[in-house]
Amino acid sequence: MSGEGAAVLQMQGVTKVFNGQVMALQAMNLTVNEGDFISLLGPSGCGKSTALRLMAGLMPPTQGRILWPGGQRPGDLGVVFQEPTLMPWATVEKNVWLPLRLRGESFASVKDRVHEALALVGLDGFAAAYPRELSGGMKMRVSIARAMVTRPRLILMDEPFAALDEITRQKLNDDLLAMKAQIGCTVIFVTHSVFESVFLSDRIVVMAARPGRVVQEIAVPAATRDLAFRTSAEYAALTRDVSGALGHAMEAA
Amino acid sequence: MSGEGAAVLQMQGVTKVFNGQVMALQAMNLTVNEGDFISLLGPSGCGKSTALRLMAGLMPPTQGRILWPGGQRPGDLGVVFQEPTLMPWATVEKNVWLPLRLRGESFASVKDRVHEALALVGLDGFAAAYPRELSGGMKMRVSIARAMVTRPRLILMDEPFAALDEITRQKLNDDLLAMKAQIGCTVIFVTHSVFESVFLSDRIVVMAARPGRVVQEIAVPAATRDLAFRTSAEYAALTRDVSGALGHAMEAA
Amino acid sequence: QNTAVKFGTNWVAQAEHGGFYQAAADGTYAACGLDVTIVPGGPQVNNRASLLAGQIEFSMGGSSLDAFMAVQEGVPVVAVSAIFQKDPQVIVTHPGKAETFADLVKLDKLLIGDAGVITFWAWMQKAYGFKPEQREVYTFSAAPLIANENWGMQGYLSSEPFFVEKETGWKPDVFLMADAGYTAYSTTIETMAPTIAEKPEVVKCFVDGSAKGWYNYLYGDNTAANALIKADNPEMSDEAIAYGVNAMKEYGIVDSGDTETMGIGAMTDEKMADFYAKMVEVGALPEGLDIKAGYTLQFVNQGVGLDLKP
Amino acid sequence: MTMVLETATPVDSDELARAQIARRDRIMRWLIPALAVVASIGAWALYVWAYDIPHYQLPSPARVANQLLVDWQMLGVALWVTLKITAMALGVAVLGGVGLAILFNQSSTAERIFLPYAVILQVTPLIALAPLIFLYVEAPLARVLICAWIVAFFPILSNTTLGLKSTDHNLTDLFQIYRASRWQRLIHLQLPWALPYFLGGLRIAGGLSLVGAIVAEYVVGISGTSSGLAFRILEASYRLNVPRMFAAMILVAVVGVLIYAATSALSWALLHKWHESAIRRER
Amino acid sequence: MTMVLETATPVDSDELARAQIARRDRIMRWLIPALAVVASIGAWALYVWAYDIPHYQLPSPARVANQLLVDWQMLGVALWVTLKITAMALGVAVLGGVGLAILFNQSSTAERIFLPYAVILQVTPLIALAPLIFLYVEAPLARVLICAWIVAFFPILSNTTLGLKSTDHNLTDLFQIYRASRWQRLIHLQLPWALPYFLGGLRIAGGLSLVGAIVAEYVVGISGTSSGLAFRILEASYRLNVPRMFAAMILVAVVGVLIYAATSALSWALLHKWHESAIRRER
Ligand SMILES: Nc1ncnc2c1ncn2[C@@H]1O[C@H](COP(=O)(O)OP(=O)(O)OP(=O)(O)O)[C@@H](O)[C@H]1O
Ligand SMILES: Nc1ncnc2c1ncn2[C@@H]1O[C@H](COP(=O)(O)OP(=O)(O)OP(=O)(O)O)[C@@H](O)[C@H]1O
Ligand SMILES: [Mg+2]
Ligand SMILES: [Mg+2]
Repeated sequence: MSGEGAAVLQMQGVTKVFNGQVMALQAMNLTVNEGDFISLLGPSGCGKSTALRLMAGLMPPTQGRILWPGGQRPGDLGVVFQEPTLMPWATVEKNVWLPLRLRGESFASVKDRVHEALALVGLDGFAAAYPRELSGGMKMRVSIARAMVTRPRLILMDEPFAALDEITRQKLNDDLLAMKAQIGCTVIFVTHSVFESVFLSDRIVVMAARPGRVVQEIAVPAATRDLAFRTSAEYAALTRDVSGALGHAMEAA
Repeated sequence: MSGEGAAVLQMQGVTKVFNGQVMALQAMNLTVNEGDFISLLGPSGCGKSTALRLMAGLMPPTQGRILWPGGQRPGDLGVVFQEPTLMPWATVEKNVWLPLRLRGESFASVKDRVHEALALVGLDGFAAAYPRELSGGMKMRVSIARAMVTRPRLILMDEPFAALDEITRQKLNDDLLAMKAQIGCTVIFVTHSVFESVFLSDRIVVMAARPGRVVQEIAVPAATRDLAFRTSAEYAALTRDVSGALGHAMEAA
Repeated sequence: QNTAVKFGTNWVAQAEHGGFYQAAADGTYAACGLDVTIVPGGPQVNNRASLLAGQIEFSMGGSSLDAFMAVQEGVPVVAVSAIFQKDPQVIVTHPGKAETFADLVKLDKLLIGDAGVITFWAWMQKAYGFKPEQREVYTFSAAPLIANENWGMQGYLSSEPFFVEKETGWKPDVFLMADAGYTAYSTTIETMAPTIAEKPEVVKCFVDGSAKGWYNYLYGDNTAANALIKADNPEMSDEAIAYGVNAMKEYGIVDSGDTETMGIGAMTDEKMADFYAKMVEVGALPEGLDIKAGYTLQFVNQGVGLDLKP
Repeated sequence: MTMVLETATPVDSDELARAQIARRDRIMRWLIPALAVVASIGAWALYVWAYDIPHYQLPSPARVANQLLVDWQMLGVALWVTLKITAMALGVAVLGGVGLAILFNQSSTAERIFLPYAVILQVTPLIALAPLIFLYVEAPLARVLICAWIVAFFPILSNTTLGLKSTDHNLTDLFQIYRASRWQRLIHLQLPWALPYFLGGLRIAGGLSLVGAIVAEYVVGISGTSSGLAFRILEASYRLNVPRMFAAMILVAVVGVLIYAATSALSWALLHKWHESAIRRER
Repeated sequence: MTMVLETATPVDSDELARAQIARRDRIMRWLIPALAVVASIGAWALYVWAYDIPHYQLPSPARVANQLLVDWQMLGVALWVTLKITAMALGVAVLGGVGLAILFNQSSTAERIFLPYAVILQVTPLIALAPLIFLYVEAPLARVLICAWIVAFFPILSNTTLGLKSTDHNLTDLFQIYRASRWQRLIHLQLPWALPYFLGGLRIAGGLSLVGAIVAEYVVGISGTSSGLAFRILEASYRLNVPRMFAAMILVAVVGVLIYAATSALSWALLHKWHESAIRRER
């Protein structure tokens, strides 16, 4: 299904030290191929968000390097931060419009796409609301809609579904996979849910904390991602594997 | 184990309408007894946080009333909001100190308790860090430590563990139960995790959205909350029940 | 084709500027080839700065002291005529508080403006023994004087006493500094040295025209000038103007002493030297200034306009 | 015993009571300050009457009001002159303040070079600057505006700079990820974020531009015969026409309060939908 | 083709390069403004020399510097007087501004009653107030401080009020839940929250209290023989001693810049650990 594309992103021995003391990442290596769906899994504070920010080019690594073999960081990147990060002065639809607006699209010309994205996350009724009028989960969904609205080639998501109920979450999992299948994008995904990671990803990167590092990479060789897969023995075995790896990671820390 | 205490809190036909249009809660009834562990479960935006804020007395209901049959709202209330809500100018330990400080305790006199609470959430090494230096999950854990540090009689928690990895989450679940057993406090708990709600609570209140309302109350008659319970058939059946109720709630909306 | 020049006064239009308005109104300046625009001064309008900046050709100097200070600083401002033989600076008090100028030392406080501190206040301390602590800042409001019986206040002969009387009903006592020994010329006409060198005829016309204007204003029909004054300063009343003209005549501000023979605007080296010596004595100026660089007798003392005096 | 939180009586009377309180609040909001104004005028009148203060020290309110009516034509013209200059001064202060703030935000080199001069302009006493302004600026209106601008621009510059710098780091990151140009980041992120700060600066600058208009008139004068309130105040004080001086000062005060009210209203209009300082929380 | 983001060369030289850039930045931070100052003085000197501007219009920098040395004793004393008054004025402005802001925040009734008067104080020209101050205030120091306070307090009041109002609603709720008294909420929540806003106001008020000290000296004078810089400027201007006037003005300007630098440094010291406006982001 994926993982066979050309490499789009390589982290080579990336170390990040904050304030000269907190080592958030230690010598992390990771190759992301075109069309990959990679999950980062690990204890709280192990450097998942830091890794994502480094990949997004928001800060330079303390040591090591981040390569984009395809040329340079793609322009159409979708991102969901761990916090909703909405503009408080803009309504929901104006917030979702933002990435398109920055490309010069007028609101009128993309209104349909914006509302489509909002419908995807179940917020079509709240297009005119201000962020402060939304519940925590709703804010996060606006952030997801904003990342999806450009149908980007590369998506970075930091625990996007953590604040959502399981049914909404499952629906968005499916939607994400559908979008990926449709446009063949690459996804790097941070989650705390072992189930979610197994269900969604081609590869699961399990990390340990202090110093943050990769302890194991687990490939998920699934052909389809559906109810059948979810109820398969393979799925159960994989979740057990990943949970085990996570447990080891915690002990190692 | 619980649910047999005297009523401490009663919501009677509580309705909350925002801006005269969004009906966040509709005629909600709920009785909380001394020592109860109640989970609120429901789709994103169904009014769980609103219900918690109403109980905390942060706003009046639009209709209906909230009674405290025991006299008045207890002074020693612990609360974890959906967002970490830390003071950015204070270090982690000073943030956790806050509830004690407001009672007039000097930092020196409660330093041990503060560090104990931090150890509980695994942040003893970060006592002197500022909130901006923490990861999302770490911030939330500081917020949890702050709620726990007073060992309150009544705890309101709004998705406290959503941003945490499953192992930390399980540990904190156990710690919460241990504390509850020790001081016999009452807990009202919002979560999106069906497993968590079944594992922790005596009663699960399943809500539906728009208008937010209670669609079902499910009692969890478990004597002990441990690995045995977690792997029991009863547990599996209950999770299925709750998931089903949640599914219905979503459809109803 | 007349030459356009500007003359900046030191305050809003009033009787003390009458002669200049007179000459402008009745064509005296125009007769010798000048088109004079009078630029009224004001609380903070600094026409002297405009003179230095070359934006006006003539400005009204406060006193001889100004000319000396210009010399001290090497600024080529030259006094070409002294319209007021006596400085109309007065001290105003409640009635009966003092017999003579010397008695004023017994007052609790005197309201003196910043400019006064640099000029006559220093002299008053040296010559009469006033104490620095006796000074209060004068903000061009007489209210503090009226409120405090035992205070004094600086004033302009025709202004402050008039307003105090008009507001309060009582007639304040007025002590003219000139009569107490402050022998400065006042209301001089100042211009830049290059102007004198390059356009002496313009300077001469302005000086002579002003002298004639003052004769006509004081002794002739001054209604046209007063109309101009009131146009520039609508607040001016006929009553106030009349009071001012009267006071100038009564105290011989414009026309007394040397002017009897030399004409209005007269200056003498002796009087200049005498005043300079006083200022040196009080420490306001250093010794050894070439004060003659600060004024010139080239245009005055020629009896211009004496014939206009009835 | 059962105690009830916030809502003791049955539902509907509850709502009724809350609505009633809200209504009373709305009335009180205007009544109290109005009463305070009336009371202070009363106290003033009483003081003048009881101690028999002479009118040239402190005129009674009635006298001042009367003078205001008598001199209305003259003072009205002066008020209009001052208002015009104030409005223009505020305009240039906003342009200059925001413009400099943006420049400094975009280029820290520019900030390091020019900020000291902005500070110097703020602190240099106008009275001392006046001769230079006279020297190098011809047009009287330009002189006045320069003076008023010097007085009023700094709070806007300072507050807007603070606002531009306070922009949320996460949102800044988001803009960086979406490859926003500096310009886009400025327009769509930093300026909206700085809006509350700017409006705070505007509230300060509103009053200061009135002060600036008045001081400018003192310092560099207004050409010709059209004098503003400053001239009238000074002249009235000079002539001991204290009632007129007070009448003019009261006009200044009223204008000041109106400007403040206008800037506050603008603030509210722009912020009440989203900024914490202006949101009336849903209770 | 392989393109590399931000870090093209091997690890160590990367770090080296970054460190070097940082070092150069640090030097430039001081060098550029220093050069700018030197350049502007040079331009001034050149202008005076090239156009042969007479010294009584615009003295050359050398002449001003020389005058500063010659008059150092007199100007030094004046500077010291002005500095003392400025410091005291800033002190009372902080006390008054923050005090009023707290009062207004605690009681909206007090705000509605007194805010208009605060606005009026801000806008009323000091020159017009001077007679009243003379009439009712005896002590010369008190007079000067009142004047300087009137000039400087408003930005602190306004900004602190804005800060107190902007307090995060969630934190306010938290404090309410923990039954914090109003006082505790003020001390532990609202004041820290308002700190950045207050410091912004302080930066504005720092300059204004210098202005206030100077204007106060013009308007109500300083008792006795100890004159401040304002008097020296006025005196020099009256005496046509333009170089001395410039020397005194340059002292004022330098003091202004130093005050600004001091308040900025204070801001940084108090905020750099936590507030977005001051954090140097870890990159
Ligand atoms: N700006 C910063 N300054 C200092 N330390 C930081 C900063 N940001 C992150 N850290 C530290 O880096 C480590 C990794 O943080 P990061 O946010 O990447 O964790 P995470 O894996 O995303 O955790 P979580 O699951 O809780 O979100 C943490 O120990 C944190 O304290
Ligand atoms: N301040 C507000 N103003 C207007 N509407 C609000 C406000 N707060 C909440 N709401 C609305 O009330 C409803 C319930 O919100 P609430 O935060 O209680 O949801 P929730 O159940 O906690 O959801 P989540 O699981 O996403 O946190 C939502 O539809 C939301 O839009
Ligand atoms: Mg994270
Ligand atoms: Mg919620």
